Amino acid sequence: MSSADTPVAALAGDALRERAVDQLRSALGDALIDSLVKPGDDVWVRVRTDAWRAAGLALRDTVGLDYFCFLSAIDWMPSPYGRGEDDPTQPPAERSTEIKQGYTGGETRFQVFARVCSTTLHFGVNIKADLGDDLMVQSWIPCYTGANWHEREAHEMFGINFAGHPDLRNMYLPTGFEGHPMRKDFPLLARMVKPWPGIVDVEPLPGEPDPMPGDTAETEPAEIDSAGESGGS
Amino acid sequence: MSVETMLGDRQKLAYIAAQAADARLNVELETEGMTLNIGPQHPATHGTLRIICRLDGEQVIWAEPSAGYMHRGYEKLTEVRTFPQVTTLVNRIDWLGSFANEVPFILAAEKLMGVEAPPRAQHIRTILFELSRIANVSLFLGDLGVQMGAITPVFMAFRDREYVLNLIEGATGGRFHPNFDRIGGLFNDLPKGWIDETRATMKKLRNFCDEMDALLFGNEIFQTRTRGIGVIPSEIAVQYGLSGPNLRASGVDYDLRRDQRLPLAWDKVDFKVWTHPDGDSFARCWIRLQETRESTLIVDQLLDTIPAGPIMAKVPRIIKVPEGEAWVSTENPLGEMGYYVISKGDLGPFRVKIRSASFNNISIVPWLLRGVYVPDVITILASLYFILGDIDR
Amino acid sequence: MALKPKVPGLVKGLGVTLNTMLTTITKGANTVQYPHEKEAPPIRARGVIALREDNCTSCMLCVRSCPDWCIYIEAHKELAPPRRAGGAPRKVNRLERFDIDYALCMYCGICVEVCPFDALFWSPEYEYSEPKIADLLHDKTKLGEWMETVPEAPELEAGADNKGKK
Amino acid sequence: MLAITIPYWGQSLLRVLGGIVAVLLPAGTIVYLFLFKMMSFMQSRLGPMEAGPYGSLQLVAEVGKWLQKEDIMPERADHRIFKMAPLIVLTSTFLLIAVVPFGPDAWFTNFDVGVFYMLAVSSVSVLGILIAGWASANKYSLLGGLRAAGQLIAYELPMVLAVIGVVIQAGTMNLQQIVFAQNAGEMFGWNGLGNPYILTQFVGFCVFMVAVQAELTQAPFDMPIAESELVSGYMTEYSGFRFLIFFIAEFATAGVFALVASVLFLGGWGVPFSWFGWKSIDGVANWMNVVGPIIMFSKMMLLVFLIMWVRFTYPRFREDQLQRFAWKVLIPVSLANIMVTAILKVVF
Repeated sequence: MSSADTPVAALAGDALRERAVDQLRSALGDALIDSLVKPGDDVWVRVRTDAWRAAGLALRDTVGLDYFCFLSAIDWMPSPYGRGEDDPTQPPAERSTEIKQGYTGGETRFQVFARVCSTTLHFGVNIKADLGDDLMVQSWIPCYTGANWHEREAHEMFGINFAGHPDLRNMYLPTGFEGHPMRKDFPLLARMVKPWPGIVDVEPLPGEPDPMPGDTAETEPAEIDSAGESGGS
Repeated sequence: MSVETMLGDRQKLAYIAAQAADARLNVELETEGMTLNIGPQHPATHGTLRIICRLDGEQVIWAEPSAGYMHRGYEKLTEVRTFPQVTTLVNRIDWLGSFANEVPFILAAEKLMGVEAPPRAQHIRTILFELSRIANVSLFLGDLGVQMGAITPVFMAFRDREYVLNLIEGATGGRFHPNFDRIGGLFNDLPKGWIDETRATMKKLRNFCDEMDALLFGNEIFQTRTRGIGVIPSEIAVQYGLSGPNLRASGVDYDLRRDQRLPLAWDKVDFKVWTHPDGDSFARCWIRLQETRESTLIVDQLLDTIPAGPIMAKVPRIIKVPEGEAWVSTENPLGEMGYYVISKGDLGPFRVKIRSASFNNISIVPWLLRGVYVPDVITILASLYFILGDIDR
Repeated sequence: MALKPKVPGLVKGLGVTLNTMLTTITKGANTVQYPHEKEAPPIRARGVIALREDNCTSCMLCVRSCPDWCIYIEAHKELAPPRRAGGAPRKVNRLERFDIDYALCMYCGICVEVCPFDALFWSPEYEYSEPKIADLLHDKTKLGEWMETVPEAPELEAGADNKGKK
Repeated sequence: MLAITIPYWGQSLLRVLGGIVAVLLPAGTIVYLFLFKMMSFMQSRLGPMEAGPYGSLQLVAEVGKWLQKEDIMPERADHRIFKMAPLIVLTSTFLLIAVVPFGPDAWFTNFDVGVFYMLAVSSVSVLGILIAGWASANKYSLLGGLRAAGQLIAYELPMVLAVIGVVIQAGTMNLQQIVFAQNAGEMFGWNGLGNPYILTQFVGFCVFMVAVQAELTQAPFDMPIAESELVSGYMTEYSGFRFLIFFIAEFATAGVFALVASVLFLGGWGVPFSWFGWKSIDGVANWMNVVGPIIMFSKMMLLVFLIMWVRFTYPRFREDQLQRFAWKVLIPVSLANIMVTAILKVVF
């Protein structure tokens, strides 16, 4: 009841990906801000916020990417808490909060991104859009019905509003939960309630000054096996 | 085969019937309904999923799943972990096929780093991947019986799944959570005698599939319970992003094992991607049965051709993944499981979007459950086959 | 669909259960009567972590790579007698506390893997459940006792490149 | 006939005791042999092994456990009815045993319309189940109770119709007479097996057993309790002692129905008379009163084995499919069976 040997898609993948970008460009015009095709890998496009739904429709109808994979958001601000390994007795560490976007760039802290694929052509497109201060973007439900739950998730986790979504209720969190957990400035309490056991260091000999990092040659991990050593041994 | 054309018609009919039921419910005189909470603690939800149903008699007028009783915030947790630490987390997303969860993440990290695991590691990865599929789906087959009221299949499933878990434990050390994948390869090589043991177990598993075929799938009661129930037409399935057996049961011939090129060994074996034109509960269950059998054959083929060599590529001991973004998805037991990894050149990932199969698979439930009867709610949920960890992550 | 004469599925199903019953009666069950007989876990099974205290240099590597923060080490520096006669006394780290909280442990094995001095090992032992959750914190004496149960690493399958590790 | 004369109150007391033994002994055996052991073997495990040799005292342990448990009652339940429901279900079982003959003289009542009575009291349990479902103040229980009511009523009819064939063939509604008719009878002039109605009324037997399966709410007709849908249906809110009564009633009723079926179709307590050349039962009545119950018990076990075998193998129907099966398949089949039986009765 099926076929076993459809040709592996990646053979024609790059041509398809270039074509998809071209098709999208002709459909959206200058609403397509940037695109990136990594040969043999994947394709990224960024569209203007107001063209988000138009891009979805174009992807579905013009490019022929019928399969909805996922939709989510990115908070590009680095976390002010790091990995939660700070010493609570010390003053909080200074961390850069410089926002630097990934592939296809961007101007805002939040970006909404999604991926759609084709079940027949076997390639997918990652699509991103910037979000303004109102964090508002059109809902994708008219293009891909499956976006419903993904938009609800993005709404509660990042606080992004989807215009035209019928039912932006919380999905995971209790109703009335304050804050948006997946934002980088939302503290992860599991890493705050107790100090990192790795902060403690070996107590020095009485009368000896505290060892500087890299001082205790025999035991410092980074020195033993950082650079270039094979992990296979 | 004449069956196929007939099934196609039946699929259309069932689709029309579902819409008709929908219309009728809207026009018919409103009787006082009842709201039934299926879950969060309910034997049919294997986990803590809650489904709120409005009932008219035993017919469901409206149903809405309510997830989140088990949300563990893995996407947030990955941001405070280093790359090697993440694999222990993602093991626990779909806890029945845990090894399969590691693979796409590791592949994404490897893609960003530009390393590729040696052929032997790729091979063993694929074998373990298929074993975890068998472990996962064999439990599904047993669980299916329980949901339908047959108590024996589940014990048989546990019996034979045990052999597979023993194999996974024998090779990786972890029964449920192997954490065996490393960036650049595998933690260790296979222990001696493992290959022969695996071959014997695959025979047992094929026998188990035959038993299930006789006990459940050939059973007329089972067929009346599942055929024509919960029909998902292919367009709808694709729109909702259903994946895995649920998608293939709707007649969409889409299998990431075959349809994309990954540094894994699937392109070295010959296997059949099963599809079914019906899109009903029976089709979904039947596809899984066939895939279990197919997986045992894949494992057999792979065992014959394990290349010799190292299992670890050259990677630094302290792993820093270069800046970039990568998406890798694989055909997991439950469907397409993918990780969108964004790295900023740090020890840990900047953001990981986990695309889990069950989340999409279950999002179709409100659409699918309208107009069905309460017992069918259970069969449809069972046939969609979700793992709560995979929905809630 | 043309109806072929065949055994009805209902009867086949009855056959499967009857067959299993007879197999169980004649050949015995697949289960093990647990407290009386036990199945040996595989050699690599990750049951409990054993500590060889002499090898530990309290380098904190395991503590820092534990995803769950469930290992606690406290140590201090001491002067030990020199290796060669006439040499200067060496500074060594003396382990005071090495705790693993098994209530938190996820059994990932990263600590065993990263240990550069072979001080941590996996043992397949699994019977250490406790009525009180606090008792799951194993201190270095208890972790040392597990050393007796650590098996030899198994031989590797044909075609393997490197020697087996723990 | 026994030589001793026992006063009426003494007879009543003995009958009550006998009834309790006749209900509880098979129930206990069924639970141990089939629920604990046979089911386990079918699932390649051993079942309970710790209490007593091979777990034979497991049931005692379980009863002890249930008796200790707290008697929980939902706050909004209708307390009086809630307490009554298990008793009603169990009563139906005891009423049913009253007409089953165990030997030439070993019976509780020798009732001329025994078949009629048996069919009537067997549906009393529906009442218990229905009120248990209603009184629990639980949606799942209510659904279960309603399903049980619908199902049991639907299956009463095929059961009655299946028995009518037997009644026509035996020409009596007295269960004792039906046993005699089977063991003393002959099939087409050959009396090597007597005339057990399972052979001549095979269709009736099948319909009867299906109906029994449905009456007992065993898989594939266990929608009223359906663990995976309704979380045990009408029994959801019952705990401890009250659940125990439901539990006993379930298996005791299985035993009693198997007894009834063996009387109707397998020749009851007797063996074919031709085996030992008996002309009538009078000469051997005294020791047949002792051997009869044992024969009866083994036949019952055989039938319970069938019931349980099906139960442990099949998935369950959906409620509407079950009704359709009852009305569209079983009832027409049993009606046709009656017609054929009647015609053959007239012809031969």
